Amino acid sequence: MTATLASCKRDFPILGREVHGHPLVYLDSAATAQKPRAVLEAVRRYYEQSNANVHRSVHTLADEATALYEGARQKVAAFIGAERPEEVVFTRGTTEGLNFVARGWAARHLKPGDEVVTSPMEHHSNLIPWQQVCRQTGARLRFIELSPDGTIDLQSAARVIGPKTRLVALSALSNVLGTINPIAAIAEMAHAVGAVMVVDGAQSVPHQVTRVQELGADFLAFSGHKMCGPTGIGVLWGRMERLEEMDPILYGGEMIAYVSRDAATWAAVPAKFEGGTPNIAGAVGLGAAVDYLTAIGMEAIEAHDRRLGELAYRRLASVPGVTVYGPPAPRGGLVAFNLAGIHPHDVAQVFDAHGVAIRAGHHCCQPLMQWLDVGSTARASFYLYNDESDIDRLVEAVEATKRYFGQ
Amino acid sequence: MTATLASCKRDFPILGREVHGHPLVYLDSAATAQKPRAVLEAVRRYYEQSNANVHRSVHTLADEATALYEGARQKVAAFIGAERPEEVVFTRGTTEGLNFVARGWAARHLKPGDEVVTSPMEHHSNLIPWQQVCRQTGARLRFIELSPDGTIDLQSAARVIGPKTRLVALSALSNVLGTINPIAAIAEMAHAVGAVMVVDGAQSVPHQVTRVQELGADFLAFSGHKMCGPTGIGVLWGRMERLEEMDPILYGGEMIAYVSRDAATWAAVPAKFEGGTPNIAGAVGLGAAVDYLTAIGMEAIEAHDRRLGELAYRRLASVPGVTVYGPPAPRGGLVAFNLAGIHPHDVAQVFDAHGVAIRAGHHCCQPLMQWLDVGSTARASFYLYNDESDIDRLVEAVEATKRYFGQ
Amino acid sequence: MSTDDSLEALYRETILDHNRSPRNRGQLPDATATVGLLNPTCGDQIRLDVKVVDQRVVDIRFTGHGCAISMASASMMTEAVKGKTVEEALGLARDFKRFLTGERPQHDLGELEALSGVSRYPSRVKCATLAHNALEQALSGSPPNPAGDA
Amino acid sequence: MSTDDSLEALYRETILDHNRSPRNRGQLPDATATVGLLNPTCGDQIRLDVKVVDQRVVDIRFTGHGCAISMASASMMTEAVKGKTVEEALGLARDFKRFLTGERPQHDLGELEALSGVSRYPSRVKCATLAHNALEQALSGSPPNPAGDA
Ligand SMILES: Cc1ncc(COP(=O)(O)O)c(C=O)c1O
Ligand SMILES: Cc1ncc(COP(=O)(O)O)c(C=O)c1O
Repeated sequence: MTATLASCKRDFPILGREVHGHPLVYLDSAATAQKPRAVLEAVRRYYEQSNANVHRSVHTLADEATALYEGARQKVAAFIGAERPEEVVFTRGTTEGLNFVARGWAARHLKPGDEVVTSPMEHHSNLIPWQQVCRQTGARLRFIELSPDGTIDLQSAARVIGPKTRLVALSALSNVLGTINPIAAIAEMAHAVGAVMVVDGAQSVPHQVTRVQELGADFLAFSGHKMCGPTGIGVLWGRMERLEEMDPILYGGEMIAYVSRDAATWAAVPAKFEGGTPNIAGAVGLGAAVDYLTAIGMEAIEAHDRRLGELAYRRLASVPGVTVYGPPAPRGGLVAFNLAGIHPHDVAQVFDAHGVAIRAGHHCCQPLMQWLDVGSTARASFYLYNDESDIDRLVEAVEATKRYFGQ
Repeated sequence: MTATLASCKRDFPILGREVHGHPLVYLDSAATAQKPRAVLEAVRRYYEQSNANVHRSVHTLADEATALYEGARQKVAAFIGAERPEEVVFTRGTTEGLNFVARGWAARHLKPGDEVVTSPMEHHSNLIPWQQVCRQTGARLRFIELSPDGTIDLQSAARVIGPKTRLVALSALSNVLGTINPIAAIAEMAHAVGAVMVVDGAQSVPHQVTRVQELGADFLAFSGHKMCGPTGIGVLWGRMERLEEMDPILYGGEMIAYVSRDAATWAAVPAKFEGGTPNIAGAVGLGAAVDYLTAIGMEAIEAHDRRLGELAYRRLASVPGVTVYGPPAPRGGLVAFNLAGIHPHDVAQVFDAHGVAIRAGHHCCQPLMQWLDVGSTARASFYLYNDESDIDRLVEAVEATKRYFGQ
Repeated sequence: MSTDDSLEALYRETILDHNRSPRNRGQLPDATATVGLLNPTCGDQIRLDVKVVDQRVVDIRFTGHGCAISMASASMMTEAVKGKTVEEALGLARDFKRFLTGERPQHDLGELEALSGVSRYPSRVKCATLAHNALEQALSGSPPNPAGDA
Repeated sequence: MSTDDSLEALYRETILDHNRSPRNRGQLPDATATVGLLNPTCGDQIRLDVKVVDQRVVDIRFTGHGCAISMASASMMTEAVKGKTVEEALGLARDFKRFLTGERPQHDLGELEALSGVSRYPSRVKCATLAHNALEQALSGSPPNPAGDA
C-alpha cells in the first residue's frame, strides 16, 4: 500500500487493464469504485484464516470472525465521527439503509397530514421509499425546488419545511449534478420544526470528510462499494435515540432477545437491525477500505476529487456542442454532460472503444431528467486514482465521438 | 480444483490451519461453510478484471460484470432445477428471502381469520416473520406438532392444515434435529387447500440435491455462505406467478420502470426485488460455489453428509453421559448433543482447546429448545470436506471434556 | 478488438446512415394502430403508427428519440415491413429478436442484418428491439413476449 | 497456546471448584430484592435473592443454570459481597466488569480474579457478568448499564 494520492493508482489491480487496445480510464466511480489490493487481501485473509459465523459460537474462528466484524464497525464509526460503534448498522448499501428508515422509522411515526420533504435531484433510492411510506401512512411528499444552476433553493426549502414536516430526506452530493448540498443548513431547518433529517451519503461519504455530529443528520446511509469496499455492504448510521425508536425490518437469527412460539422481543441496537447472517467478509473489506482511505487522507481525497470535477466541468463546457449540467463550482468529482445530436448511449459506446469507461442513462434520477428536460445524460466521475491525464483522455474521447458521428 | 469428494479438503485453504496446536477440525458448517479456492479466485478475478456496476452502463467492464452476475443467476437456476433464471432473486441470505415473502407476499394476501402453519423446529428466521405478519394482518399462526423423535407428525399436519390455511412455512432440514422433513407430502396438503408452500432451504440446499419442481415448493430461500459461497449473498426462488403477485420490498435504483415525483412503476421480476446495487461479487462467488459443488456432485455430497451425520449420531449416542437429539436415521449431516452435567458452552470451549470447532447455544431455535426442554445444546455439523477421522476427533474431544470436568 | 473494429462491429455504415437520415419518420393521420414504448433503462422513446388494410401493412411511420442503434433499427424495420402481410411482419420482428440473441434468422432480414454486432453488446439489445416490440404490439394488440426483451 | 494452556487460562482450579460446589446456592425466603436474568445468546439463567438491611448485604443466594464460568462467577460474587455495604457491592460489580474488559480493578476482587482469563474470550464475557448484572439490578433497582454487558 502506497498511502499517497499521487501514486495510489498502482494499488488498484484493475487499473492496469486494457480495453480495446487502450489503457483503461475508469470514469464510473460514482456507479461503483474500484478496489485496492489491501481490500481484496483483507477479504481473502478473512476467508483463508478466520471464516466463521459471528456472535454464534465460542470456537477460535468464531471469536476471530466476531472481532474482525465488530472491529470493522468501530473503524466505520471512527471514519464518520459517530459517538458510538453501536450507531453503525451494517446494511447491503444505501438503498437498504434508506428503506430501513422508511419502513422502520417513518412508517411508525408518520400520520395523515404529516409531510415528508425531499428534492427533485434525489436518486430513486432516496425518493421511492418516501413515496411509498407517504402512500401508506397518508402523509404528503413535498419538494424543495432547485435553482436554475441545479443547487438547492434555500428560500424554497424555508417555505416547504414547516410545522407539518416530520422528515427531510436529502442527498449530500448529487450523483448527476455534482451539487454539494447544504445539509447542515437544511438540518437546522428540519430540527427547528422537530423533523428528522435523513441524509443520502452515497456520493458524499466516499469523497468528503464526514463528521456526523457537524453534519446535523439523524440518519446517514451510504454504500461500501462506492468507497473502495466490497459489493453487498453498506452502512446506516443513526443517532442512538432514533435507532432505538425504529422498528426492526428483517426478523430472524441474532436480532432477538427471547422467542416463544407466539412472540419475540428484540436485541439491542445494532443487532436488532442485523437479522440473519451478515455480510461478514463485506464488513471486513469495508473496514480495510476505511483504513486505506484514511491512510491516504480524506481531506486530500476531497480536494482532489473536487479539483478534478471542476476542471472536467470547465474543459467539457469549453468544447463546442457539449452541454454540462449543475453548478461549475464548488462541485463534487463528477460531471454529467451531453453532446448535441448524439445520444448518450452512443457517446458511452464510442468512449468505450477508446478505453474510457463512463456511464450513460438516467442515473436512477428520472425526476431530475424531467427537470433537466433530457432523456438521459453521459456522466464522467472521478476518484482518488484518477488524475488530469484522465481528463485529457475524456476530452479526446469527446472529440473522437463528435468526429465519428460527423457532428 | 480436485473435483472429487475424497480429496476435496485440500481445496479449502482454511482447513490447513492449526488451533491450539491441533490441526483444525471444522464441525460448524451448519453455521457457515468454508470456501474453496475456486470461489475465492472467482471473487478476486471479478474485482481485478471486471468490477463495475451491473445493468447500468454500456462500457466493457459493465458488460462483463452484468454477464457474470446474470451468469451466476443461470447457474443457480440450473442447480435447483428452476424453470427460468428470472425465478432466482438474489438476496443477502435465507433470512432476507423469508422476510421478503412475509412482507411482499403474505402481508398482501393474508386476511383476518386466515391461518399460517409452521413447526416448532423452525429457525427464528422462519418463525418471527410469520409471527409478525400474522400480528399485522390478523391471521393466526398454527403449529404442526413433532413426534417424540423430532420428526414432523404427519397426522398433526393433516389436522392443522385446513381450509383456512393460506401459507405453510417449513424447513427442509432442521439445523438442530437433523430431521429431513417430508416437504413434498406437506406441500401436497398445502396445495390441496390452496395454500402457498414456503420452504426454508438453508440447510437442505447445501447438502441435498434440490429440484424445485419435485419439491413442490412455491418459494424456497437459502444462503450462499452455507454452501461454500461468500457471505452476504443468498437466493429466494419462487414460481413466476407467485413472484409476480408479490410486492417489492426495497425501493430504489434498478427495480423501477418509470418514476415521476409522485409515483413509480416496477420493473419485471427479478429486477423488481433487487433494488439498489446488488452484491455482485457475492453472486459471482456463489456461481463459482455452484460450479464447484456440481463438479464434486451433489448426489455424492448428499450421501456423504448423511453418512457422517448418522455415524456421528450413533457414535455419540454410545458414549455414556451423552444425549443426542432428533432421529437416528435418515438424518442430515449434523448432530446436536449434550453431555450430562456440563454446559454446552463449556463443552465447545474444551473442544476448541483440542482444535475441534463446534457450536453451542440455542441455534436460533428457542421454541425448539423449549420443546426439547433444554437451555441449549452443542452441535457438530459436517460438510464435504469432513470425513470419519473428524468423527474420531469429535469423540475424543467428548472423552477429554468429560475427563476435564471430572464427570 | 481495436477501437475501430469494435465500433465497426456495432455501427455499420448503414446504421449511421439510417440514424442520420431516418426513413418513414413522422406520423400517420389515418393509422389503424398507434403504439408508444419507452425503454426505462435509457429513456428512449418510440411512437409507431401503422396502417393495416386487408391484413397488410400498407403504411408505417415512427417518431421518437433514442440512440443511433434504436433509431436506425426503427428506420430499417419500417422499410422492411412496409407492404408485407401482418403475418410476415410479425414473423420478421420475432426473427429479428432471435437474430440478436445470436440465433440464425429464418428469413432474409435485409438491411437489418447490419445490426448483427448488437448481439455482442447485451446492454444494447434493448435499444435495437424497441421498435420491433412496438411493431408486435401494434400488430397483435398485445404486449410482446418479455423474454425477447432481454 | 496449547490445549492445556488455553484451558488453564480460562478454567482456573478455583473456577472448577466453585462450579462443582457452588457457595450460597438456594433462595432466601426473606429476600428484600429478587432478580431473574437470562442470557439470550446461550439460554443461561440466574435468580438472585438479596437481603439488604441498613444498606448492607446481610445475605445473598442464587439459583440457575449456566456454564461453568457463569455459575462459578455467581458463586464467587455471592461470597465476595456478603457483609459488604450496598455501595461497596455495587462498586465491586462495576469494578469486576471493567476488569473483564482488560482494565485494572480498583479494589481487590479476591477469588473473582481467577476469572481474568475470560477477558481473552469475548464470547464468554457475558457469562461471567450475568450474576454481576443481576446484583446491580437487585441493589440499584434499575437495569445495569448495557455497555458493561458487552
Ligand atoms: C434452518 C435455517 N434457517 C434459516 C437460517 C438463517 O440463514 P441466514 O443466517 O444465512 O439468513 C439458518 C442458518 O442460520 C438455518 O439453519
Ligand atoms: C446519490 C445516490 N443515492 C443512492 C444510491 C444507491 O446506492 P446503492 O445502489 O449502493 O444502494 C446511489 C448510487 O447508485 C447514489 O448515487
